[in-house]
Amino acid sequence: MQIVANIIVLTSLYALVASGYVLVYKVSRVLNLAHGELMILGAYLLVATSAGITSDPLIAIALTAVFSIIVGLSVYLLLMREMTGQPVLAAVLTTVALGILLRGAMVLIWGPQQLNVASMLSFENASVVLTDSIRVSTASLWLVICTVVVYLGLLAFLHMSRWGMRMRASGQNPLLAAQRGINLHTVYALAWTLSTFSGSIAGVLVALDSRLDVNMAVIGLKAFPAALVGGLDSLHGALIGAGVIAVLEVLLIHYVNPLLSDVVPFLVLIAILIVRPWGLFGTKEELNRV
Amino acid sequence: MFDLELKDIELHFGGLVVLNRVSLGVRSGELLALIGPNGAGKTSIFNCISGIYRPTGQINFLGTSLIGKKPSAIAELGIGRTFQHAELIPRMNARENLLVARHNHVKSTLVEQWLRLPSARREEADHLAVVNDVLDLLSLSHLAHLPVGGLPFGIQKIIGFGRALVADPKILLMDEPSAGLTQEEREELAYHIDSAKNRLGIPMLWIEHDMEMVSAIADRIHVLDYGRSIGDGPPSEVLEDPEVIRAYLGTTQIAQAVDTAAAPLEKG
Amino acid sequence: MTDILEITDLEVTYQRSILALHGVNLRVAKGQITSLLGANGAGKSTTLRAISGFIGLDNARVNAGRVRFLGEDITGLQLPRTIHKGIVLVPERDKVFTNLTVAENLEVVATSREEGSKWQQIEEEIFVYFPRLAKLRNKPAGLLSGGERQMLAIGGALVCRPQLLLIDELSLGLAPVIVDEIIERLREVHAKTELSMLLVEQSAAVAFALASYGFVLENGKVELEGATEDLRSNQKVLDLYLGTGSTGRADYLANARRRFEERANV
Amino acid sequence: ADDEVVIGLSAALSGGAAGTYAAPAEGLKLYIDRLNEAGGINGKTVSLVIYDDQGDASRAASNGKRFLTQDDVQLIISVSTSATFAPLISQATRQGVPILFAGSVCPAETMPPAEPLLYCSTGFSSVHDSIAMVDYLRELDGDATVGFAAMGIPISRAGMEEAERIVLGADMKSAGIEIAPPGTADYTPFATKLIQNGAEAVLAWSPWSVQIRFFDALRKQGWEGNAFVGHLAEAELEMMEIKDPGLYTVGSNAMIFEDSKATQDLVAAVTESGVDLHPEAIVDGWLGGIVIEEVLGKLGDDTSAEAINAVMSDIEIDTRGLRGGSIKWTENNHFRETIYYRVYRWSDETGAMEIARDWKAYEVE
Amino acid sequence: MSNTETGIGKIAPVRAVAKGDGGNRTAWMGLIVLLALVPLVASPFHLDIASQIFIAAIGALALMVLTGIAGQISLGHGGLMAAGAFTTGILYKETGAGIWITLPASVVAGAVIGLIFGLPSLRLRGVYLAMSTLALHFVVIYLGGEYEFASGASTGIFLDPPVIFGYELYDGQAWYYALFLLVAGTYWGCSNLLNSKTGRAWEALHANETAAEALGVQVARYKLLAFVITSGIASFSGALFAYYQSFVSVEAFTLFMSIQYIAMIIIGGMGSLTGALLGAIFVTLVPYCIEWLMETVPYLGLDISTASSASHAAFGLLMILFLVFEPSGLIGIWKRTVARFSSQSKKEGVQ
Ligand SMILES: Nc1ncnc2c1ncn2[C@@H]1O[C@H](COP(=O)(O)OP(=O)(O)OP(=O)(O)O)[C@@H](O)[C@H]1O
Ligand SMILES: Nc1ncnc2c1ncn2[C@@H]1O[C@H](COP(=O)(O)OP(=O)(O)OP(=O)(O)O)[C@@H](O)[C@H]1O
Ligand SMILES: CC(C)C[C@H](N)C(=O)O
Ligand SMILES: [Mg+2]
Ligand SMILES: [Mg+2]
Repeated sequence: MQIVANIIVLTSLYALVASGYVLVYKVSRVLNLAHGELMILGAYLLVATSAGITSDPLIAIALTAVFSIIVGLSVYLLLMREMTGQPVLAAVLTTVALGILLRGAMVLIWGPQQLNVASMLSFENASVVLTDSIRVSTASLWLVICTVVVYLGLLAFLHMSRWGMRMRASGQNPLLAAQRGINLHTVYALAWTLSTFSGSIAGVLVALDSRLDVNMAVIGLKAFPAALVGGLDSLHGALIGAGVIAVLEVLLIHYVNPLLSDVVPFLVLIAILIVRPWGLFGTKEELNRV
Repeated sequence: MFDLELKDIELHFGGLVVLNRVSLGVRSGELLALIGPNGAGKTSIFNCISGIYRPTGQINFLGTSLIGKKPSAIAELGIGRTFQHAELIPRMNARENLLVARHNHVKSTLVEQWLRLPSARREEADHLAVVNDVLDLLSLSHLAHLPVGGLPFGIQKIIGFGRALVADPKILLMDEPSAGLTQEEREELAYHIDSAKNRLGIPMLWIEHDMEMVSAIADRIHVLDYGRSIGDGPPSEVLEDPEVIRAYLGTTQIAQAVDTAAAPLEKG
Repeated sequence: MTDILEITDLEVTYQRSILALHGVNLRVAKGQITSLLGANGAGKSTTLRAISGFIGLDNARVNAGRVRFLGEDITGLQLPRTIHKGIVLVPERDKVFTNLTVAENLEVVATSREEGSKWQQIEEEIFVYFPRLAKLRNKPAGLLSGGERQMLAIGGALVCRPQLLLIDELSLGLAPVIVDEIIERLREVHAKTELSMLLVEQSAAVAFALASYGFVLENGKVELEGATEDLRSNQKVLDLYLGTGSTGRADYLANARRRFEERANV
Repeated sequence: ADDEVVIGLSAALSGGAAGTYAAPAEGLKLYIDRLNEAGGINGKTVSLVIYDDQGDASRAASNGKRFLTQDDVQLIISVSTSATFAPLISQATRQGVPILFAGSVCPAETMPPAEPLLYCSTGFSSVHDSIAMVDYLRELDGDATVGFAAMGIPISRAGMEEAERIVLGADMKSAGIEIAPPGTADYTPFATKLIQNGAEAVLAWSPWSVQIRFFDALRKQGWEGNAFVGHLAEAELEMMEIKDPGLYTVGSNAMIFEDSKATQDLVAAVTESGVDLHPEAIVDGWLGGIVIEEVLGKLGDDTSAEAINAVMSDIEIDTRGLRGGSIKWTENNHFRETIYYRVYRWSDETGAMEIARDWKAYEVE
Repeated sequence: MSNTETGIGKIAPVRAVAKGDGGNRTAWMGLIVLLALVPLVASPFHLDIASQIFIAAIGALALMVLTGIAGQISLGHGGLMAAGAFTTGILYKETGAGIWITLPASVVAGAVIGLIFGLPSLRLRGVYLAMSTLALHFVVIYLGGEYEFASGASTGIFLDPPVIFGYELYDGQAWYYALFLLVAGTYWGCSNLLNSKTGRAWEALHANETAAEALGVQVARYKLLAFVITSGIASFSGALFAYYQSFVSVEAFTLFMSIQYIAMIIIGGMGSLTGALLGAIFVTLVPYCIEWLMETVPYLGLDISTASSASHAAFGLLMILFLVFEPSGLIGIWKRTVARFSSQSKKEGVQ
């Protein structure tokens, strides 16, 4: 039974991270390969706030949320905005470069050592007994709750608000969106902000649950197949994709060979994509019509 | 007998019936115009012939059935085609774009190409000569070295026409080749189409909205309306057919505008 | 009669080096339909896009000249600010959001404040102009035919409440019967709202059927202008855009052959 | 010049493994700087050329080439991941330049029968640590079923396989080896598996971050057994933060909290230098410095690589209280003849770190 | 329409505009002579950097053909190089095979892997394809790791210098010339291919698969061909890497490596073989340049590990600046410079 709990926690983690990929991809067709680093940056921001501004964990977390929004906005305004109109591949590479820059900068500021964020915040990551055979840590419980809330919020936003509709429209045809009076920069900035925000939540919770060092940015990479299996522009697809990958990973670890848990998700990803090239729920991109 | 014959072609996309039991045929040396409103399924017919769409029914070309064949295999049979949106390779120049269409005529092997052996070089020069001829013919030589991506759409369409010619096709399918051309260019295109037909004696299938051009050079017209055939015959007959007028030509306000110099709008 | 739009000596380059317009001068009178004719690559689309504003996507730039809208200098103003001023463009290609439904295509444009009933009313208005669209309301726009897309695009543009509507290639690739319908609809709209329009056309016939004044663009410059009646009788226009050359009615092959011969003789 | 010895240091100063290796590398530099300031050893000064390899093999390869072709070093020191070993070894041995692993894991090639040019002074070593861990575990609780936690890199897997072999050979039960691939997001599933397999004690030998996350994941599921991990650079600071008496480190370096003469000297040196370093983390680098000092002290006029190698292949180095006993290298053994292990843990009673078992000697065969 | 009529059969072969070898023959010859003289003056360290550039250049050329020309994005490049290195390493370790066996075997292994991992490209595009090639990386690394572990080579597999016609390829100069020849050969072969039916078919399917297919290009076959050929080359460069560095280990082939190769072709300029070379030079040199700057610029009070994280960050920053301010890549700068000069000289000619 513990396995089921493990799967749910891992699903939440991957889903929360994947939602960041989806948001940015949906509006700009850019795959943000710096998402893992931005996620970890969120956790480092928590370290900075709690060390420098306030020692109250709740206020520190709230401030971190605000900072992460500022980070997302600045990444767009200072960097990705410049890439509007460039080929998508160049934009993707820019995010790679951003990732390299952030990694270097984070080590420069916070050092290469692993940090124990929970103890810095005096957050006791107690083990919560759910049933006799199921225990999860407090932070993982929060992770699951946050993921649910973030997903409900994002889904409502995208499908029920007009800004959500604008994000979908801009993703499909940016030039026309601009010609219809939609401010692309607003839409993009919104996507980057939301994406960084949700990523930071994931980063903070992961750091609270285990430790924090820059290497943890690779979680971004592991959430990748999750975002893709579902379809890169589908939010609920990302949720299901995260589930698929998490199930695979946990079962492989438990019953087969843990070393395959790196390889198999990608192979499954290929298998699924071969059947459905745009992911389980992604929009079928327009075939070349001639 | 028909060189190319379509029988009872049906095509669906999801619930949408795009082609509904369409039958038509083209003889050698014949220019058949395919007309019909937007969305009637004209381009879809081309895509069925090219093997891009998979319809039910029969398509036979010079005795071979095209149904179930891959597009490249069909192209190899000698079916040349132009596209509604030109579909050139933007980074390449006109000459290279035309060379692409010689694809099936190139015999040199990968190794010969890789090492640029004399045999490959000689062959390349031959193909280049064919391409240069066509460029000359279409008065495109002066543009041949420019990347086509930056050329006006109209010129791209003419290059697209050249690309279809250069493949030595046994049949030519042209999808709105005149859209985007000026009157002058249209007249020249009409001339090229007509002379290619006479010179090569191959069947040609031609989608067109310019009725004047159609009546000037088409041998026969086939009319589609929302996936159905509603007329087939010589231009003089078809263009007078009341059903065709109702479904496609309309009451020709445009003709009025030209012929009777209709009064400008009241306002202003 | 006041001009809603006035362009003087407009120069536009693409990619910092390709000069697409060099010194275009044109005006659109308030409440009137004006046409802009020209061959391929003459710079018609570029002119419209320069008026409605470029975005970073296309590496285009206004180098010199002025664009004045309602007396105000809007040269180089970017999208979407031009829209807020009241200039809306229906582009040449890719004119609808294929992943949104017809209704969403109209709705996405509206400002956030226009909620509920007000929005309903706007939508109905568009469906009155284009009854065909009403039936397609919940269909993804990607499934519409060319003519339907054109109507939806015009509808979407109208929702933006333009004071000046720019339409690029109104009749490109549309069947005559559809062109007729669209002309009819635009006339209705114009009759009701006195909306000023600038139409770009290849087909002089269509342009003349709608517009009362016209400009002819050649190689990035205005070569000719005048009231529609005058243009219609202008020999050059007849030759170039109406195909009613010396033979009176288009004789495609003969005209072409004649030109080839002339060229060969030079 | 003959009065200068050029030593190349390739270290993971940045990148993923810097947490373990940057500090010892800095410590080594600090030691050498002090030596030079004091006028060098035996009239010779050391010129230390430092290149970052980020723990990455390709970078280490070009560092190696650079040391050998540009800087003409007489000795190479590695303070980096095992990924960087192969390129350094393959180049240096061909040119006859010795390599000292001082902070890097000790490669098997330094142990008997040792490769001629490879030496190791590091205080941890996957196989020997495993032996000591199992030995201590048996003292503590000989009936325990033991689980093993490794990381998916060869050196860590090799260590844990060896440990499992010893455990099985000692008639203890194994709960299996869990190997977490690099970049694992969540160690809980691995911990679940160990717990469900009935692990009562867990041995781990891998980068510190991995050992400790394994341990965290076990505790989060309410596991109450003892865990035994390698004593890496980060260990002391982290254990004082975790405060879990069930977490034991097994290694051969002394910890700073002991406040012995040796550690006091070290702390004083660091404080004096004004460099922002944790003394706890630099012990291996410091010892590397001591090794160099001793080797150069024995070096005659000939400062060539061969001469240095000759000295190194037969030397006994006093570890000055930072280790139990000395490091003795012979022709056949470039690791040490006897290795002394100490076990540390947090004590709830005293509210401080404690030595769970003092130096115990293990012969190296 | 037949060529005999017009007699224009003897026109010089077209020079590709897109791939632009950008310059005339004499310029190229001059460059080659210059490069051949380099080892006479360069230090061993500089020769080592040059050799690294050459190895990178071969890999970058392959990726440029696959991604820049045929339009198939691949993130598995590092994995392919690993495949080549491991093929060579394993063959050498297990059988002691020489370079005449290991290198061809590596090419074949790469080609086979390319074929297998090219198959998804028949269905997938863009980032989806990129991700599926990422799987290649993980699979190869997994298998390589298992081999290393199983064979007890936990520090990696060591290779002795290759022996060619009895001559041991070891010192920097010999490697320089050998790699230089191989780069030139690869460039020449690729450029021949691009100016032939095959290269045009790749460009065509890159622009529009459906249209290309209707023009008679067997899209599936040519896509796979692109994967097979470029994977063979990439694998070859991986084997060279192994020989040059005299070792093989999974840890040498990181994902970051694949990203660096993508960076090379973008920074160099998409679609241009010369761009691939420029990109390889740039990406290989940048870390050294940053390091050099940090050493020469008055000491900023950085301790060594701070300095190296700073250089890491600086690399990212530099890449960003490049992408933002010079999106057409180095080849764009090059072409602009050439254009400026030639237009200037033209103007002067008129005056
Ligand atoms: N790949 C496709 N997927 C879905 N629907 C399609 C597809 N191809 C064509 N259709 C639909 O089939 C119908 C016929 O399209 P087709 O392109 O054949 O029309 P057409 O006669 O060429 O029109 P036009 O004159 O505008 O080019 C249209 O309603 C179109 O939307
Ligand atoms: N994005 C672009 N980059 C470079 N040059 C361009 C670009 N867009 C247009 N041009 C060039 O600018 C000139 C004017 O183009 P424009 O599209 O305005 O012509 P047009 O009159 O609308 O022609 P058409 O009838 O083909 O639509 C042409 O020479 C064209 O090649
Ligand atoms: C256990 C660790 C010290 C192993 C080290 N990180 C390496 O890769 O070599
Ligand atoms: Mg069509
Ligand atoms: Mg236009």
